[in-house]
Amino acid sequence: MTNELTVNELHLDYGSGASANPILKGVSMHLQKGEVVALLGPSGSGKTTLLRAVAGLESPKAGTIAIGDRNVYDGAKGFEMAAEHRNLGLVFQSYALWPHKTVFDNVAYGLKLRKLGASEIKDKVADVLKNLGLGHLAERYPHQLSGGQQQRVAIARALVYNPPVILLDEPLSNLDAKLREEARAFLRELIVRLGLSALMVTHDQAEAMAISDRILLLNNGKIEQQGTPQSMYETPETLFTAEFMGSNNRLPAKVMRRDGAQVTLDINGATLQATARGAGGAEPSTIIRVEEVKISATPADNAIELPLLTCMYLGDRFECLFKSESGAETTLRAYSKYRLESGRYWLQLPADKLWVF
Amino acid sequence: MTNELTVNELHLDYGSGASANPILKGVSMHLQKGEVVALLGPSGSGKTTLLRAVAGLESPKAGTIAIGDRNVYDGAKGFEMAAEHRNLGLVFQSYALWPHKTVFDNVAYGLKLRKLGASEIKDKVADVLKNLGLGHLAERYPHQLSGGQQQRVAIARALVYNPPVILLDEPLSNLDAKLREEARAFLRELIVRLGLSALMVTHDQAEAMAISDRILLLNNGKIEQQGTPQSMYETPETLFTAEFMGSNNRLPAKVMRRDGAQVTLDINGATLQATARGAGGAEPSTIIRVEEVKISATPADNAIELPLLTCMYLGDRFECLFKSESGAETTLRAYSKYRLESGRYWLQLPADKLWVF
Amino acid sequence: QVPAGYPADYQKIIDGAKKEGKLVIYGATDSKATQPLIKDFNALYPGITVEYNDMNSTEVYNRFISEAAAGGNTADALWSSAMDLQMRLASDGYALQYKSVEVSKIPGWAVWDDKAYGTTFEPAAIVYNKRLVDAKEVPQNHADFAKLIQQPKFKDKVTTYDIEKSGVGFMFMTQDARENPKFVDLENAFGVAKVRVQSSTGTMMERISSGENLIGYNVLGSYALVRAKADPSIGVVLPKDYTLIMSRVIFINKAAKNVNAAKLWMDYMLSHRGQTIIANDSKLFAIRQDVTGETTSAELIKQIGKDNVKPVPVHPMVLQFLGPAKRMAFLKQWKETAGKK
Amino acid sequence: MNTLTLPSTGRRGINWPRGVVVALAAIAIFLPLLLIFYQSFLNAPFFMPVKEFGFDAYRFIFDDPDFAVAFKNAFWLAAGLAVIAVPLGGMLAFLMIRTDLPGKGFIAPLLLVPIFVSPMVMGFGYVVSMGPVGFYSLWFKEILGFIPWNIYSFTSIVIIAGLTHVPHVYLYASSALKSLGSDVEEAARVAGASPLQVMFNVSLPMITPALAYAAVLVFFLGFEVFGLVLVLGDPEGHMVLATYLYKLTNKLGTPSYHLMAAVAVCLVMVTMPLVMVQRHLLKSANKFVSIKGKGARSKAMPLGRWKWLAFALIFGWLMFTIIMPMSGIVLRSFVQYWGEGVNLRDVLTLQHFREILEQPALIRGIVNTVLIGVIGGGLAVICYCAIALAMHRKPDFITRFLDYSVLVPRAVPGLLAGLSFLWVFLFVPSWMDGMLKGMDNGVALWLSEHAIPLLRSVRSTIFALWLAYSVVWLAYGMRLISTALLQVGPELEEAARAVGASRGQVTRDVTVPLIKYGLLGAWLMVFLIFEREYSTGVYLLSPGTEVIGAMLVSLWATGSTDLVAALSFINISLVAIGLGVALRFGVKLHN
Ligand SMILES: Nc1ncnc2c1ncn2[C@@H]1O[C@H](COP(=O)(O)OP(=O)(O)OP(=O)(O)O)[C@@H](O)[C@H]1O
Ligand SMILES: Nc1ncnc2c1ncn2[C@@H]1O[C@H](COP(=O)(O)OP(=O)(O)OP(=O)(O)O)[C@@H](O)[C@H]1O
Ligand SMILES: [Mg+2]
Ligand SMILES: [Mg+2]
Repeated sequence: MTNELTVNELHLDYGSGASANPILKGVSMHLQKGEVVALLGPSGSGKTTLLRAVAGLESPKAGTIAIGDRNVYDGAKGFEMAAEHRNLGLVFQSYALWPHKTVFDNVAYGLKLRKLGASEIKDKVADVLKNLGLGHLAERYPHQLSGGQQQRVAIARALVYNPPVILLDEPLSNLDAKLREEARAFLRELIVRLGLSALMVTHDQAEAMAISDRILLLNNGKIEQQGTPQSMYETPETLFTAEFMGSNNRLPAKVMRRDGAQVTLDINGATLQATARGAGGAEPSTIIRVEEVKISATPADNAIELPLLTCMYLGDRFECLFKSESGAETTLRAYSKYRLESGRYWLQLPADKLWVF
Repeated sequence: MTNELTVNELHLDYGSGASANPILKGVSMHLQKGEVVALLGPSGSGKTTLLRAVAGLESPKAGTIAIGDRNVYDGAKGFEMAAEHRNLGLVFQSYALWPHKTVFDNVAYGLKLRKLGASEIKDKVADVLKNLGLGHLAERYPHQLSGGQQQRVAIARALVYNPPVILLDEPLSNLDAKLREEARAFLRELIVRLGLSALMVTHDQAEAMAISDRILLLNNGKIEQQGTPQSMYETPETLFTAEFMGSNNRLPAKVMRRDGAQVTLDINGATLQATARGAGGAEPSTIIRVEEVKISATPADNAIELPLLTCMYLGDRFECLFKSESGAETTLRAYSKYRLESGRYWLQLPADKLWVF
Repeated sequence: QVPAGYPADYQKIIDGAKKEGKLVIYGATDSKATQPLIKDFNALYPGITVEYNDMNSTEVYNRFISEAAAGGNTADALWSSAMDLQMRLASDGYALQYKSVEVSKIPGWAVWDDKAYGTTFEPAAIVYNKRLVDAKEVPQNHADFAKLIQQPKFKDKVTTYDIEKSGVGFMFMTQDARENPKFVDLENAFGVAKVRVQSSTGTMMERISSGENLIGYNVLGSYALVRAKADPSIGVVLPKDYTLIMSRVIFINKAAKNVNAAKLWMDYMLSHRGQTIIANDSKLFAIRQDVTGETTSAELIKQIGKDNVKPVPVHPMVLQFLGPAKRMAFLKQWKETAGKK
Repeated sequence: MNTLTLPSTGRRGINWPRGVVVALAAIAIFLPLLLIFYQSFLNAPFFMPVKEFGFDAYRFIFDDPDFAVAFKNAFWLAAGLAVIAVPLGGMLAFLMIRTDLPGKGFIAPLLLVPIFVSPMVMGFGYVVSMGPVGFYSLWFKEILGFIPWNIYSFTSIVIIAGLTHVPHVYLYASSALKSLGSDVEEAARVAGASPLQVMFNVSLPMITPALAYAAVLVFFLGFEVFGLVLVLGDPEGHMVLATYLYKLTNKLGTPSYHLMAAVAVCLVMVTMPLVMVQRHLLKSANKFVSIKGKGARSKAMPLGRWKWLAFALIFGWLMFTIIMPMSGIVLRSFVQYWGEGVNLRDVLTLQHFREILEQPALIRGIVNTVLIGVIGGGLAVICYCAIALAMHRKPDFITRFLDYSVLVPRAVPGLLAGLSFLWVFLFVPSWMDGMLKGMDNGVALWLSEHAIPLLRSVRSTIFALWLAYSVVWLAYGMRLISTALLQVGPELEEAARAVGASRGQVTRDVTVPLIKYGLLGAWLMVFLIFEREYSTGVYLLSPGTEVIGAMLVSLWATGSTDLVAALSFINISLVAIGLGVALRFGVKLHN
């Protein structure tokens, strides 16, 4: 398989000279044909910046970027291809539709710039609009569309000239919570159906997992970890990844003994078995995913006993909060299918899911 | 218990004369002391408008609004109290912090307007800032704060003069997905701890359920249904409510027989038992929550048989999509703890959760 | 300290003026030329503040009639080169009748009805560029001028006032029409040369000096001579056959607040002392013949001869051409012959 | 805990401050205009006892072939000016704001030069540098054997007027561009548009409202162009309405106010529909132009190979509109005389500067000009700000009314506007006096004893001048401030109201502090404009209140072109220094 996009050791600063503020600190990544890669990370980690650098809207300081086998940026040679020559599709978070053009003209613009004949343009635009379910809206202006429709126009505009790679910057974040879920399924299906290669920025790990083949987790200008959604979620290599990829309980545990990957912990007086992950830092942190905590009314294996504080209704389940009355403050969240009665419960923490970093 | 806020048959138009565009079409609601009510609804349903009308920032056409026992708007008498005299706390979606004032000055402004002494102001502001964990940030300017901190300053500003009611317009929507979850727990806890009455706008049903005592579901300028999160989720009275409150499967079912609340359906040839809900329209719609679908590898009761199309990884579970090969297009989503192998499955649809509207 | 030769009761005017302590003049003469006069006046009569408002002649007129009608503060004396506008105001009854003590020393044509007095004696000159016009070519009279400018060298390079815009230009030209029997030839010559018209002396002289135009007609001699001093490119001739003379007219506002001061000022301007300053410091040509120097009427008359000096009289007859119908007819004719493009 | 309530004021209902501001603004705008309107239907000055009501004035000007010519010329001048200035100004703004054009730092302040240099001086500069014997012309003549241009032709005048008004458009276009998110432009680039295509297909269409406003404004200014035509139009006799007015004075021997007024009324009538067209454009354009965007983030667009071409074009423009005429002025101020066959080295002198220093009036003029620019400009900005606030977020009849009104004064040529202000200051007190005479209650007595003398004495103070300047340039200044106001998010103000601030407190504590920098920028621009303005002030000057603009005209008329040049040189240098200082201290050129 060929790489549609290759980024190598990319460095990028904002500002220059003394006030230079490094944003990307050596990012390498690639995108294969037909692949959907999510760029995930907390706010300010440099996701948008990386995307813009690939699109040619920001100037990196060093590194290389290649699209297919065209080099579009080479820091060593001082070569930088202008954005308009990179032939990429880009979808902005704000959609950035041109308010003075109709939907048709918005989509057709890229083709006009490529000097296609009028009838050809018409066909192609009609085609892509139909594909995105916008066929009947061609004559409208952007302000006459709903948010979801605008988003699809933005995608149509980026797709119409068949770019090898399509870049999306938080394409769903402007949509309603309800709409967003539908849209992400639609988007994933569309990308796969059209056989596109896509790089998509998001800060929502659920969205990233649902939509992508591979996730790049960016942290403070560096790639923290990358892999399939499942590997990222189930075998995080760092605390940061573990915490970012899911809802977690963090436990004030003392390490009593280490035996290879097997660790024995002391939590609030209870002794538990756990698994060591990652490189292991000076100050070990112990976490477990909320959904891995099993609630038991009776004493159980590898469990700690805590009183129930409150249950929050989440619709399809309850989120229950347990809190120790005294001592080191231990709080634990766990899901339950039913509302629990107040009282003390044994919270079972499976040894292979209780991670110590 | 007394009502801190009462809205009665409120009507509001944008524009006037021929171009008048009705936004609120007779909304009635109340908010009791110490209660947190969420105003939920799709985009454009008039949530913000209702909140702004209560705050005095929009002028309704008819109806009444009372805060405690002060009438602040009375359409019949043509009386309208100016926003500044309503003495409410208001938190904007964009926070709307004054960029030219420090955090301290932002919070203190409402007290200065109330002509408190300098030392009293200082105490009160320090108090509220400490309460919100902002004690050390008093001298900063808003642009020097993170999103979450800004949000808390906005809340502090609205709380400092102890308004009887605090209004929040999507206070969490500007936060990162990860931060949002923490923030909503914090917000709920704060409101309860300070014994406030709060009306909060959101378009995210999960957020509304997690944070509020009662939900008002707004649809197109009217209140569709109201009640506790649980009643809204579990006993929706309309299709709209049912669809809005959770993730659903919609089934192309034919009603074969009705017997009170009991309905017999024909779905793709299979006969299933279901429950009738709501008033019942001309064209019955059949839905079931995604989490209520049980996947079984062997024939089961009240189930339909469908082949597995794909499984999406969501981290703590998989979302599996089943799709009939032919006939009326039936798609069904269901959660599974494990990735399923391809093949045909029996999807059990419990009769009491399979709703016909 | 009544000046020598003034009647004894003149002291009353001086005392009155001292009491008023102030004098407001609207004038169209630039303040650089007026400054020496004011300074000397103050030396003579200390304690009277002279407030001199420098504006153009139309502004003097506009401002004065508006202010007079509104009954607010306005000028005590008006001193302007637009003889026609001044005469219009004087003959419309805005001027105070006051027989100046110096009246006997002023030529009769320069005094009207003891109301308006001419104060200067400024010739309309022909100005040329010394670098580009041969000394031999320089015309000495109107006929020569008309002949000269028809030569191809002068095509597009002759300038004069735009008589549609400049009051002074219009006045000179109408006087020309009366004094010059061959005025039609002159007009035609202008037409041949495609005369370039300007609305002010300054632009004319600047363009002659730079060589953009070679020769200018009816340029105000007082300004031209001052400029010629500093600018060796400028040559000035006064036509020998006849030279038109313009005189700045002063009159006292009938409703003047500081009427004594105004009288004092007018007398001073017409006095030997004042005229000497006008001649030597302001370079505006003294009208009194008993003042000697380069820029005096005496000197001019000596140069051109008494009969060839043709002053425009300070008299409502200059208003003849102010009648709209006549005026329009003259302008039309001028435009058709001389001003055709 | 108890709710802290506001100290009750009980005041509600009419918004007094707004009412006062609107009333004062309406009086300041319409009183002079009404006088002109009234005057146009009389056959003698309105203050004369003998006058008749009628249409004589209109009959006269419509019969006068000169009026037709002047009108046609003025129209073509204004149209040509707009046609040249609007696209160039828009393009310049795009290049300056959005691209990596080299030398932006030094171009930005230079752009302001045509705004503060009086057009008459500019015209004179062109005569010296590019006239038939101008030194650039002679230079070209040496090389080519002929002069490739004729600076006095009407086309040249239109081109010069157009090019010198580019900065006016630039100001509006650039502030609109700045508030436009750059994401739409980036979207176009990624779609494959070159910077040029981005500009024509996206950026400029999206700032149509600002361009439409600027177009109408420069069209108005085009009708008002006077100094340039006075200097460059005379030799070939080109006449526009403003110079026609000048001519009218002489045409009938005495100034004929009714004719001038009729011309002014015609002008207002012509420009009114234009304002309406522009309002309409704005409305339909606003509908789909959403100015949002994340704003902050934008990297200058790389022009690539266009870079130096664009720079060359801008440099050419700077050369032609600033460097050439300015060098003419500078040169003229240091030589005794000049022209064909003069070796400039032989005639260098400092005499003109010495002469200026010797004249107290000229020095005073410089001081006054700076004062009226700095202090008057500041006060004007405060007033504009008050009016803008009266219109701020109140989409009602009064706002629309003000919106239409602010442009009207600019439709009246400055000279006449000045005259009508003189009339206002003269006759309003005397009419009031007349009215009060009839009554003999205490208030009337007090008024006629104190207020009326005060009103009268105002006329000869610099306040009168300031008021006239401020009203005439109302449209210009207001727009600068309302752009700044537009950028204040409404929720910032609403947040203040929600915590209990009254309208006044919101304005004082939130709105005004937030537009601080916008106000400073507006102050700078108004300073520059007041610096050069003169025609409006001609009738309101008195000894002690002279300003450079008017002095330049009077020096010009008496032939002291050398002093004109030297004085302009001093003035331009002073402003340039002031500008430099202001920019150093962080005043932004525009928001
Ligand atoms: N124009 C700029 N000048 C200086 N710093 C900037 C600029 N734009 C962004 N930054 C900084 O660069 C960093 C990375 O920004 P970037 O927009 O790439 O983050 P992001 O990961 O996309 O975040 P978000 O999820 O909030 O969009 C941030 O710390 C931001 O403050
Ligand atoms: N100033 C306005 N003029 C005209 N219509 C408006 C205006 N503001 C809002 N609307 C319309 O009023 C309706 C309700 O708007 P509102 O802001 O209350 O919705 P909302 O429920 O808060 O939506 P969201 O979740 O998107 O914030 C929308 O259809 C919107 O288009
Ligand atoms: Mg981003
Ligand atoms: Mg809203």
